[in-house]
Amino acid sequence: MTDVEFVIAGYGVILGGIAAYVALLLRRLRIAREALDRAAGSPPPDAPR
Amino acid sequence: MPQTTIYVAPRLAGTLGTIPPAVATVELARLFGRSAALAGVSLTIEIGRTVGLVGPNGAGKTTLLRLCATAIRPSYGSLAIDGIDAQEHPELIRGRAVYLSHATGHYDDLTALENLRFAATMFGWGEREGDPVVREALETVGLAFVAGARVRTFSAGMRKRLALARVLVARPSLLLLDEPHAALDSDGMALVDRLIGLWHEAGVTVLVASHQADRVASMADATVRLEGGLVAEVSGAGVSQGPVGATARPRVAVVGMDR
Amino acid sequence: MSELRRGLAVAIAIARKDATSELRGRQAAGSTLFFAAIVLLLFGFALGPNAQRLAEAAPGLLWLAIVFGGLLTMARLHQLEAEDGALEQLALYPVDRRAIYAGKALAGAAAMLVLGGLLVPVVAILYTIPLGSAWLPLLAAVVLGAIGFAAVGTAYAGLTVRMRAREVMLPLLMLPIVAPLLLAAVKVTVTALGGDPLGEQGAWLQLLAGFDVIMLVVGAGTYGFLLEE
Amino acid sequence: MKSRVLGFVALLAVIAAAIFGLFVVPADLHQGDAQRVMYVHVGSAWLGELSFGLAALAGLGYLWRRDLRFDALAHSAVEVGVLFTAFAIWGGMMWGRPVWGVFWQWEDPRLATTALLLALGIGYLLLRRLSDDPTRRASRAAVVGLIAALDIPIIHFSVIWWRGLHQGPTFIDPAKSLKAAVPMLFVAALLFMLTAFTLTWAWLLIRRYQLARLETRIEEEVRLSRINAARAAATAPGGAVEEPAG
Repeated sequence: MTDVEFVIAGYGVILGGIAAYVALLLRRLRIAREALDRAAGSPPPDAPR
Repeated sequence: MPQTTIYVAPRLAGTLGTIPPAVATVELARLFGRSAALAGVSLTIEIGRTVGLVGPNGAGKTTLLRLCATAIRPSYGSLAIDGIDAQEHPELIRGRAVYLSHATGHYDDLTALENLRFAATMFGWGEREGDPVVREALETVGLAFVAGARVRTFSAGMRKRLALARVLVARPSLLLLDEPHAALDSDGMALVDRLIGLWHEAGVTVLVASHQADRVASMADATVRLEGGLVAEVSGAGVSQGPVGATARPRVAVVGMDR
Repeated sequence: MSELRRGLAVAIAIARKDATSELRGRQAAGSTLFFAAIVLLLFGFALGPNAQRLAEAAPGLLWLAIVFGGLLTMARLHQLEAEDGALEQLALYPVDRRAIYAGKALAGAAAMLVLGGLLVPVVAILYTIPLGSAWLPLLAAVVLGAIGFAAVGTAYAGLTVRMRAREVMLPLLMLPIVAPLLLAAVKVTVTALGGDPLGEQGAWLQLLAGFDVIMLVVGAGTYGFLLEE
Repeated sequence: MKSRVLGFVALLAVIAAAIFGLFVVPADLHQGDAQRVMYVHVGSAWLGELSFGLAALAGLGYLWRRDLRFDALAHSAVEVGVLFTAFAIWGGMMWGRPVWGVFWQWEDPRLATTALLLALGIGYLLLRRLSDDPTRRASRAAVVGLIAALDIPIIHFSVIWWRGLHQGPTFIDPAKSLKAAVPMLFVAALLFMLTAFTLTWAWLLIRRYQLARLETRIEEEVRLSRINAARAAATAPGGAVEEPAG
């Protein structure tokens, strides 16, 4: 692999990783907010884990 | 009958010189994982009372005892022993509230005498002053003849007797006995009854969880029946039950929510 | 002053209790020593038979065997408490949590000292290492290493003894923490056996001592939280 | 929302810094283009260590005040810290391989420290997953986080001495050492990426903290519903469960 390919791999994984984590975080935040509304709203005895 | 001395923790004067209740709980609850072992108990037990704690398995008897002993921390609600808040100063309650658990907590490779001497040191007895106390306790529970034997060789009944001896070496103001009669022969059960009587005379508050409802009722000033982690019924003198709200309040630590 | 004396009495009582149980426990201490010795034997097969290479690797292998044997030792000393609810009883006694930590750490350090001390001759024999004049720094390394390992081991064994998957959690949590201890101990051993051209042995001993002090202080300070249920 | 602005600024900063580092700054005279990876590598390593320091302080806060918000901050800091530490290791390899021919450079004290940091972080996160009671989980995590953070300087010293003290060949042989064409631009690129990464890190931390708080709240609601369900199920006539206070 040439130097440039390593640089691309370096930046790609790190910046890509941050982007993936951001996406994961925002998704988890959305799910958590919905779950909280459900849990806080009318808490069925076995609210989702 | 071997001579038995009962040692008691010094009395704590409450505010304005009044004597604080031995046990005071407000909507006390405890969860294990996501199951509510105790859902909300509001009880006040006066000092010196002997109280029977009855109810089916899983009613929360052991959980209530372990909470009072500060073995576990409350999940919700509040608990005070001799006026000391269990969340703020559990270390002040340790030693005053002594817990006799199903698991007798001995070290198998140590002899009965060594186990008890260790307990005496832990309860604050010095080397010299502790020795007679230990020997007398072993005598009382009828284990003097196996003092030098390793606990590994003991039967369940003998282990329970050694645990009773450990309680005799402590200086409690509150005793929390979890089915003290279990695993004991008839003499052992008689021993337990005699000791409870002695503790009662000495002014120690005794909370006994037991399935021997009739046996406990005959000795106790009051009986508390637990069901599904709640107080189902309170009868007798010296114990009163407080209100329990329909919904528990989230803890302060969690409330400061920023959506 | 009496508060300190009482804490000392408690710590000594706990250490003595553990020592008695260890000595009488037929299986415990001996089996760990044999385990570590067998590990050293396997290292020999893995790196041997070139004697020169084994001699070079000996310090590293010694301390790896001590670390792995140490993990078993720390787990065992707290397993002693876990049976029959002894740990809960220990936590209920009206004693200062730092005294309990001190007692358990003392017992742990003693057990590690015995393990390390006995493994040195095993290594000397297996990998034909002339101990000769090197015994003083070696002793210092084993003593400081034992204390440091027990200081961390007592806290983490206390933390993991009631946890699920504790067999994997104790090594997983401990090994990264004791990496500098392993590194320093090996360096002291290398310089003790093979000469110290750069005079770096003193620095490594100081690092070990520093590690011990820090871990003992933070261990004692936090052990109470680890006993909580 | 303040953090939305931060997020936007961070995004722009990272893109700009990347372009600057990749295309604007001239290649290193010795290491060539491979050196460009250094900008993201150094940024990640610094944020990894910063996170663990923050987590230890938050852990101390929990042990002192027993407030689960400290625990949520500690948890968030470690998770984000592990992410950046992993990036730092990846960056170290992507830089090391072209320049020194090896993915893992035992001589490089920073790489060894970062690897141990990653192990400590993963241990912390696993510990949390294996505990179920919130308060006990918080106490255990706080202690582990504290011990880990105290160990980092020791690790740092020991690894540096371990390599530095014996005068073996240093891993940077002169021909391969950094020699920036335009030192000014090199420093600018480094600081630019550092700032961009720090902004990103801050945004990630805030979001992760909010998520942790939401999850704590959900856990609390579920726990409360269990207790309320038990209270509602109290069929015993004598049960002193009052009607809802309203």
